[in-house]
Order: sequence, then C-alpha cells, then structure tokens
Amino acid sequence: MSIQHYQSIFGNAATEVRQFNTLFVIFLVVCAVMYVAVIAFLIAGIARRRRAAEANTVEEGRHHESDPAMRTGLIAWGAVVGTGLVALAIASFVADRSMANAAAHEKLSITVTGNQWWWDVQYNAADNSKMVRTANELHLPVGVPVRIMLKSNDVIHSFWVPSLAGKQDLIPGRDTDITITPQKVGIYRGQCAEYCGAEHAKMALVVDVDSYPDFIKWWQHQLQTAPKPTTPLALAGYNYVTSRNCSACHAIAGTPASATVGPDLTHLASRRTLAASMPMSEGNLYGWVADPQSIKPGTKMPTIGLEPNELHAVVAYLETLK
Amino acid sequence: MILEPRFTGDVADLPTHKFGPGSLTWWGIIGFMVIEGTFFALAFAAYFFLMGHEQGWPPEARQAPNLLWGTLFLIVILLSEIPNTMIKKAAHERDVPAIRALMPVIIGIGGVLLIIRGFEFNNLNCRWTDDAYSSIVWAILFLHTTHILTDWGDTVVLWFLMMTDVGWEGRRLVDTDENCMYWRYVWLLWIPVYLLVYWVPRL
Amino acid sequence: MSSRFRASLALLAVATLALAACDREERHSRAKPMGETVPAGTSPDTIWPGGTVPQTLDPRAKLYDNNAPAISQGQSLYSQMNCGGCHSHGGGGMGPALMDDEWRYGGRIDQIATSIAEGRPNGMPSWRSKLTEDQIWQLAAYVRSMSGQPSKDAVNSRADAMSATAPQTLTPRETVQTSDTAEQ
Amino acid sequence: MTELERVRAEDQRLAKERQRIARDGPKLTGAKLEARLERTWRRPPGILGWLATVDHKEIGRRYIITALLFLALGGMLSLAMRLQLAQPDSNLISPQRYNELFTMHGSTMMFLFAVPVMEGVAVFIIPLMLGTRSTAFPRLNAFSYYMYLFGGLLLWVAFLLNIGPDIGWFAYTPLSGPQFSPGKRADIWAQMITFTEVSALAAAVVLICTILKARAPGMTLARMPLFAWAMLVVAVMIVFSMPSIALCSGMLISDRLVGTQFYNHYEHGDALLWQHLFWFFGHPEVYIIFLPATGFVSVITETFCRRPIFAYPVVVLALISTGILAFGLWVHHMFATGLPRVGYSFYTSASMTVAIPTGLQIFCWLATMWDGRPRFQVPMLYVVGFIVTFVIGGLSGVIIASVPLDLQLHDTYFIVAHFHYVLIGGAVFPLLGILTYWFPKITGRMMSETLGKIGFWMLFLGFQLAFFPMHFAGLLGMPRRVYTYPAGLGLELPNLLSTIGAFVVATAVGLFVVNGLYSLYRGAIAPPNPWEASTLEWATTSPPPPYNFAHVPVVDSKTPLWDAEGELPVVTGLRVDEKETLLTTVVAASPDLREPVPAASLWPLILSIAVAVFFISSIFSPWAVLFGSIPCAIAAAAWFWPKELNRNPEPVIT
Repeated sequence: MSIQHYQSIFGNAATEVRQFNTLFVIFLVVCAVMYVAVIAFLIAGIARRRRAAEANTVEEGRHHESDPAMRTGLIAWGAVVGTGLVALAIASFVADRSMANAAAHEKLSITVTGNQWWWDVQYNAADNSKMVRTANELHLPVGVPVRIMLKSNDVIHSFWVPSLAGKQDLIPGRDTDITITPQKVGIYRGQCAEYCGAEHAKMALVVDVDSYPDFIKWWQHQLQTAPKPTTPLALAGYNYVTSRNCSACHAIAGTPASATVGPDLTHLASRRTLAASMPMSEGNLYGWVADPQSIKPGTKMPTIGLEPNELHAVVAYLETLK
Repeated sequence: MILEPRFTGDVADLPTHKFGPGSLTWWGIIGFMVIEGTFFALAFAAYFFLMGHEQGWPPEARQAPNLLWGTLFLIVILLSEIPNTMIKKAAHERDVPAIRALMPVIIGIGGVLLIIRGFEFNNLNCRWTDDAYSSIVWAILFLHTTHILTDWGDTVVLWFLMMTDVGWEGRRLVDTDENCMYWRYVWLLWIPVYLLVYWVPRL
Repeated sequence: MSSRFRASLALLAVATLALAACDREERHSRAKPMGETVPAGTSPDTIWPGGTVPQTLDPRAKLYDNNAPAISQGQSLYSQMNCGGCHSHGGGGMGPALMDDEWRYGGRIDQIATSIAEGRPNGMPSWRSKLTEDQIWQLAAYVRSMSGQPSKDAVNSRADAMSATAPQTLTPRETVQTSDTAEQ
Repeated sequence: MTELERVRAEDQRLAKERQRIARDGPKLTGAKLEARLERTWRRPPGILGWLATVDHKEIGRRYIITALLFLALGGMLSLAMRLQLAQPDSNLISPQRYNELFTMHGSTMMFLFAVPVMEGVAVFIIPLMLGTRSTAFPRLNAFSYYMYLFGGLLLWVAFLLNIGPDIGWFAYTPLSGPQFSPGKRADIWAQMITFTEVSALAAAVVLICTILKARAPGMTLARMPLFAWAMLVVAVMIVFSMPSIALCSGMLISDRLVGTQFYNHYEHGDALLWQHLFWFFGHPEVYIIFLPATGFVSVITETFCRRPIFAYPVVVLALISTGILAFGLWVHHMFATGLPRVGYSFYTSASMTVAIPTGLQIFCWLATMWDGRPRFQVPMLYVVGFIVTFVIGGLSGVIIASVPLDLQLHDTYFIVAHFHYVLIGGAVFPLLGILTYWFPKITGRMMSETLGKIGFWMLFLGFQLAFFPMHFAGLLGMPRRVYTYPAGLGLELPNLLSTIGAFVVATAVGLFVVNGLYSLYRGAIAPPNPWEASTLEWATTSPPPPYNFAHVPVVDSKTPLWDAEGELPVVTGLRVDEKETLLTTVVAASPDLREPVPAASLWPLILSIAVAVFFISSIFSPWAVLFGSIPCAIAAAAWFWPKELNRNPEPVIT
C-alpha cells in the first residue's frame, strides 16, 4: 500500500505550526509591500528619463545638486524600512513567546535518539514495564501536548516533521527537546534536516496522530512480546533470526535476540515504513533483508548473503511480528 | 584622448622613509598585529566557552600548570624590553654600532626564552590528548611560541642585515624600529596568555 | 605562451593522472557478498611452524588492510560487539592484549580474520554466524591498527569517546613477531 | 678614520650622486618619459619573469581568470547535482559521490570563487582608481595569489583522486571529526581553508595599506570613490573574521591528526564550538562577498546615470555599519541547536537591523537613477537585474531572521533559494556587470553589446526559473543536501524546473565567457574612457602601462574626470631610473613620502611553494610542522634580503 505522506509546512496539524502559518503570512505581506515599493521606485527611475535629450555628459555631471525632495525621500524610506522591521521583530517575539509558553505543561514524554540514518524512539513511562521501544515511527494522541527529548549517538541530526512543528537538532553531548501538540488526526512524514553523512537523505520518520483510544490500543499492543511463530517456514525463520547474524544487532522482545545496536524489531510488521525510507511491504522486506547495501549504500546493516530458502524463512518470520 | 598634464607641484625632495605611522611597513605590521590579536582573542573565547560547560575547571581535578617556568618566562621577557627600547632609540639616532652591539643581546634573550618555553610545555601537567582543557591550553601556548619564533627569526635576519654597510640606510633603521615595536607587542600579548594559562585554573 | 610553458603544463597533467591510482579512501560498500569467508571446514588457519612457505595472502586483504573507512567501521563494530569486554581497549584483560607484538595465532589480517571467524581456544567465541565476513575483515583491520600496523594516514586519531589510548596516528609501529615466521 | 667618518664621507658622495638622478617633470614628460618609465617598470622577460611579476595588474588579471575557472568548475558540479535531483528516487549518482559534489560545489564557490574574484578585481582596479602606480607590498600581493592557487589545486586534485571532502562546505563536527570522517578527506578541506585564509589575509593587508597610504594627493577620505570605501570595509572585515575559521579548521586538523579533544564531548569538548567559530567567520564572509558588489553597483550607477551617487555620506556610513553589524548575527545560523531562546531574540533583532543599511543603499542607487539620466547598456542592465533579484533575497533573509519561521525553514531548500538570490543576485550579477564595465580597461577591447544583452536576459530569466521554485521545494519540506527525495511529496515539479533553469544559467555564463574570449581578439579597440566615467582609472590608457600614470594625478573633487576641464592636474619629481611611487597622509592625502617599489622577484613563488609543502605534508604527519617550517624560514629571509648591498643615494632623516 503506497502511502502518500504529507511533508509540507502547510500541513497545519499542530498548534506550533499554526502559529508559524499566521506569522509567515504577516511576514510575506509586509515583505511584498516593501518589494512593490522598491520595484515601483525602480520603474519610475527607468521611465522618467527615457525622453531626456542626450545632454553633454561632462558638463551635466559636475554641477549637479540633488533636489531636496530626494533628501526627504531618503529619510522617509529609512523610517518606513525601520518601522517595518521593528513591527516584524515584535510579531516574531510574540509568536516565539506564545510557543515557549505552550511548552510548559506536557503530559507524554518520548525520547528520540538519532543514529546514523535511523531514529530510535522510546516512550518513557513511570514504571519500566510500560516502556515502549520502536524505530522510525511516532504515534501521538491528538490534542495531548508531548515533550520529545532529543539525543544523538553519533553526529548532529535534526528532528523535523514540517506539518507539526519547527525542527530541533539532536546534538551529541547536549540534551535538546521539542514540544508538539497535534490537533489533526493523520499521517505526517518528517525527515532529518541536518546533513549527517552518506544516507542523510533516507533518514525519514512517520508520525501517526491517532485519537486517544486508538493511541492507547496501539500502546497496549506494543507492550506485548513477539508472537511465537506457527508455520514451519516462520519457525525456520525464527531459528535463523534469533541465532544468526540478525541477533548480533537487533532485539525482539520474548526471544533470545536482545542486542540494541540496531532498531527494535518486536513489532516491525506493524510499522508504516521500513529502513526509515520505504513503505512497509513484502516486496520491500525481501529487497531490504536480501541486500540492504544496494538500497541504502553505506548503511550500517551488512549484506549477509542469505540463501533463497533462508531468505523466505526470515521474511516469513518477520511478517509475523505484527 | 589622454588629458594634458597640468604641473601643480614637485615632490622630488620628499624623504623616502619615516618613523611611525608615516611608513608603509608600519601599517603592514599593524595589520598583522591585528590579525594575530584576533587569533588570540578567539582562542581566549574558545577557552572560556569550554570552561563555561564545566563545574570544576580544570576538569577531573587536574593539576593546574606549575607556576615556576611560566613566571620565569614572564620576568625574562619583561627584562628583554630594556635592550629592546635601547635598540629602538639607537635606530632613531642612526647609532648603527649600538644597534649592532645590542641586537645579539636580544637574540640571546630570545634563545633563552625558547628554552624556558620548552620546560613550560613539560610543566603544564597535561598532555594535549587528555581533554579539551589540555588541548586549548597547549594550542594557546603553541600559538604564542610560533609568535616568538617568527619574531626571533626576523630579528636574527635583521641583525645580519644591519651588520652590512646597508645598515646605515634610512629604511633599514625604520625596519629595526618596527621590529622593536613588534617585539613589544609579543611580550604585551604574553601577559594575558600568562594570566589565562597559569592563573585562571587557580581561580 | 612559450612552448616550454606548454610542455610543463602537459607534464603536470600526466603527473595528476598517475596519482589517480591510490584508493586508500575507497568506500567498498559492496552490494554482493564475495563468496565463502575464510576457508570453511579446514582446521583453524594452519600455523607455519619452522621455515615452511607461509600461505599466500588472501586477495581480499588489500581491500581492508590500509582502508580508512574499513578501519573506522571496524572501530565502531569493536565497541558494538563488546570486544572490549575481554580485550578492553587493546590492553587485554580476560582476552589477550591486541596492541602489543605478541600474536599467538598470527598477526596478518587474514589470520586475525580467521581467529575472529573460527574462534580460538581459551574463550574466543566464533563470530562466523553472528557477523558477515565483510564485518569480520573490518574488525581485523581495526585490530591491526591497535598496534599501529596500517599506514598512519588510514587510521583516525581518536574515537568520539573517552580517550583510552594514545592516538593511533602517533603510536609507533610494533614489529610483529609471530610465533612463526609469517612475513608481513 | 673611524666608521662614523667613513659613513659621513659616503653620505656626501651619495648626496652629489643624488643630483644627477633623472626625475619626471616639465622637462622630462610625454613620449620620452613614457619610454624610460616603460623600461624601468617592465616585467623581466620569459617564464621566470612571468612567475616573478609583482605588477598588481598582472596579479589581478590572474586572480580573476583563476576565479572564473573555479566558477566554471563549481558550476559543472551544480549541473551534475541538478541532474541527480531532476526526478525522485533517481540513482544517477551514488550517495557518496553526490555528497562530494555538493561539498565541492559549496567550498569552490565560497572559498575559491567568490572571495578571490572580488580581491582580484580590487587588486587590479584600486591602485588605478586611487591614482597611484602600485599597490603597497606588491610581493605580498603575488604571494597571496600563489597561496590561493595552491589551495584551489589541493582541493581539486584531491577531488579528482577520489579523496575529496564529503562533509559539506561548513563541515559540522562531529561528522567532520576523526571518527565519522575516516581518512584524509576532511583534512584536505580544512587545509584548503588554511591556504585561502592566508591568501585573503595577505590581500586584505595589501588593500588596507594601499587605500590608506597610497591615494592620489588631494583625494581625502571624503573624495574617495565608493568602491574604494567598500574594499576598505571588506578588507577590515577579512582581518577580523578570517582568523576565526583559521582557528577552528586548525583545531579540526589537530583533532584529526594528533588527537586533541576540542570537539569530543566525552572529553569536555563541545560540537557547538565548531559552529560558533565557523559562523563567526561565516556571516562576515557572505558580507565580504556582498559589499564589493555594492561598490560595483555604485560605480556602474554613477557612470551610467551620469551624476554622482546621491547622498555619498549615507552610502559610506551604510557600508561601515553593515561591516560592523555583520559580526553580531552569526547565531542566526544556529537557531535549531537548542540554545536559550532569549539569546535568539537578540540575534533576530540584529539580523533585522543589518537590513536597514542595505535598504538605504538601495534607495540611494534608485534615487541616483531617478535623478540621473540612465543609459541601459549591459553593466546598467546587470544593476537593474541586481536590484530586482537581490531585494527578493534580502526580504527572504528578513523572513528567516525570525526564530519561529527559521525553525521551519532552516536547512531546507528555502534557505538554498535565499542564499542563491543574495549571492548570485547580490554578487554575481554586479560582478558580470563590472567585468563588462572594466573589460576595456583590463584588455583594451570593448565587449560586444548584443552578446552582452542576450547573455543578461538569459541569465536573469534562467536564474528565476532555477531558484524561485526552490522556495516551494523548501516549503514542501525538502531538506538541504539530500541526494534524492521520494515521489509523492509534490517535490517533482520544483526540482525539474530548477534543473532546467540551472542549464539555462550555465549557458548564459558560457555565453558571457564566449563574449569575453571573442572580444579579446575581435572586440572594438577601447579608447581610454569609453563610458565617459568620472574616476581616475579612466585617465590612463586601456590597458594601462606597467607604471599606470606617467605623472601622479592630483584630485580636488569626488568626480575628477568630470571636473577636469581638458587637463589633469599632476605632481612631478618621482625617479625614472628606479620604481618609485608617492605615499600620502591617511586622512588629508597630502604628499608624504616617496616609496621605492620592490622589484619583481621569484621569492614570493618560492616561499608559497615551501608553505604549500609545509601545509600539505602537515596533513599527514605532525613532524612536518617542525621540519616543514625550515625551508619557509629560509625563503622568507631570502625574500627580505635586499638584492644588492650598496646604499641608495637617499638622505637619512633621524
């Protein structure tokens, strides 16, 4: 199922981005007025002398006193530009202030850790049994302000979902955070906005804004451990995944695989995207597991070189991880 | 059509050299002084930026640099101002023999300073790879060392030049005067560096 | 432009082309795996007692031995796979030291790769099923850099981590005395 | 007979010898004077002479040609990038190669084209415009060019050898640090910075000393042309901003070579230290590129509207305040790094304030056009194109100065559109205009008017087609520096349009080069003052002789050539047998000194080779810093050592 994701600034799906839109319109109007004034003055200058005869150049240049009207024009222009900029600065401070205040009282806390070329998402909860760990995807309840703590394991990334809020960098050694209050249910796509190496272009994430009951249902589902495989093919896949290469980097709750080097795969098949860039589908799963280096050259996941039967088994098992 | 020249004045008897802001090389040296000054100012800003992050400075309760060699360096470099001023006066009075006699003194002091600097590097109580504090301290001290080395080299070459007959020329006297000005800048710059490297960690 | 000047221009162009051969920085992110890793089935790499002719160097060695991206990848794998648990930062602990010149099972890159892939007695696990041979060779390249074997401009000076050892760019090259006479 | 008496006798002999020196004056003038001056100031023959030249015109010409070559190379990289981005999910170019392409495009355009071409034009024209015979420190000027050339060669040879940088033109740590940029790619970028920064600092000192000390008698600061004011402000900005990038790139190289911990947060370093130091240089850098262009616009507008620029003091104060304010707004590049919001609001207001001086300058140009009698030849067309394009870029700059807006627009294609509008619109348009304007003075031939007009309109329309859609790509959420983008986000159309536009811009620039090469051999022969301009560079022949002016002119107004009734006031008395120029006092520009001009010499080239070997070898081993500096010291000492050790016959004043 190809997902048409909405990554435009005018997605208008959260309070933060709505303030952005009003401020952006104010700035556009004032700047357009200034631009029209400049172009009008330019055209006036061009048209005005079109008819003047070719007077003697040298004589004309020397005794030229500019008429006083232009002096007042200069002062007026300076005043207009000055007040315009002061007005825009005040508008910007007001919007900035109201955004900062909105961030005061948030109810949900998530920690997003940036790695080279994927997002490690952790839902913080009071007791650890309620903690949920997923990757490249965020589920947010509509109307509930959420505070996202941003950390990085390697280089500087930038968390940016255009339809929800402004971007915020993830800097190793510094803790930054961002507050989002989604207002519209829907699927919104975001991308890393700070150049972070070979696969910076394929480090996307999807934010799923659900109604509160759906969100709770999703949370409960995420808390369950991975279902036991039933079909023999899935069982063969289970044996491969939990004993061979995959378990060196990935974790699947309820199985021996528990490495946190790579993303958590417990509910891989329930996610909308795969490898932070492609929609989740069987074809993409086959392509990615068989040879990740040809899809994201330079990514940390190696090309294992699975035999065809192993590949079918592994993909069959991964698809059971709903 | 080139305009016909209308002769309005003659500059034939203007001098070819002047001491102070009249000379072109004076402005050139001021330019390079401003560049090096900005270098040091930004290195200081980086030092205080890194210091701003830490509760304890130097971090991990590291020993501050030993005072002995740094203070000795300060004393010797301040003493070097005596021959420096004498050379500057001699240059103004075209007393070339005095210049030829005094320059080896200041070159000798420069050599002594470089040796003391070697001991200073040993007594910083940190290696540049230990942490950001050690790196920036080594960097600032290294910057000042290149500063001294370049001016010491200049003085040596200038001394060889003053030993020749050309030493009596006006422009060479201006060079000596400006070299002394630059040496004065070198030790003026050492005072903030000394306070930063040796006393700020002790605050 | 006199002819001599044109001649010097041509010479410069030829010199630039000749330099194009070095690919120390080539990032080999191969799409296809390269067949079997270290010879499977045979006993751990035959050690060449006495003067017998040492095994010819595996052709893959030159792709990894002095290759900067491979060494850097090996460095991150070293920490991710918790090799430091036994070898610490090369100084040794439960496992033998990796930064000195003592190599019980051979210090050449293919021998180290075999040690990692097959495992060794006294506790070295076999990583053949956990790591692809691409990763094994990268780890081998990094292990060699701990004792300063690769050329100084292929290693990086420090990791973005607590500085445990002196920068590899400044560590002198340890002369490798393996218990056998494997040449480098 | 003591030494003192011998020296006294020597002084008497030299004083008599001084009487016989030939000097220019009413008795020695016209063709006879020019022939002798030609022989004194001529460049030594052959290849070695070509390499040893210290004539500011030759060095300026080389700067401009080398910079335009790098513009062409950087432009070709941008075409390759546009081809890769023409359609979604294309794998025409691998990610690693694409990352190298945009790093090389950014670094080449910013460090190897924009700043050097402005310095090149200034080094060529400023001495002519100020009415003097040579820049101050001509050998330092030659050294500056060679350092720039070797820096460019280092970057491009490394790129061709597949060890080019792939870290972006501002190389944020920790990505450019030792762990995440293995090998020598980042070091080569950082060392290229050291080359171009040494070259820019040297050229800046040369320009400051020339403008302050070598102006024509009578050209007080209030009568100095606006282009000279612009270059003075730019040179002072270079002096204060370049050390910042020298320091942080030096710290990056030491982090990568000897393991210092500046940017390693595990060892009390900080990744943001790089951003602060880089952008403290970065923002003044873009004004270092823009302010010379304002100088160009003032020169063209004054000549083609046939009246002095309106409100000269306002434009000068605007230049100075832009130069000062530029140092106060670097944090607006770091709005997304989580620094305290109160600090950000200061930088928002500072970024807004810097728009006021530029706004006033634009008013003054428009008022000059409104009150003058504009002729729309090619240079004036570029000025009109500049105003239409640059103001859009300036206003989008005001938009991203606001923190909440910048948090959405930062690091997106909206920013790519903004800085191309202010850099191409703000600097390349005036540059092409000024190259057309001064082409006759540099080469002695006129550029073709028709080819120029076609080229302008193609460039103007191609530019809008290439870069206006990028605003929408940014608003639709396309981040910067992505080698591809998925289908279905609405980004296909803007990117396709930008690709087409980029090729139109490329052909337009190609047309300009063709026009230049064609006119070099077949252009109309240019008279000394083809545009009937007012400044002194038009008072000498095109191209000017090696000594620029037979007699040093005297100035008594802002527009000397318009006020000179048929004859040019001059001063005489400079030597003819030796290269000599006149120095004047800083403010009043009254004659002060006769300054001997250093002869052509190979030492600047030899020293720059020694420094190049020193810089490049210090990428690979820290010991090179010690051993590499010895040949540099020797070459520098030889440069300083006078050619012959006999005393010149000038009286010594104590």
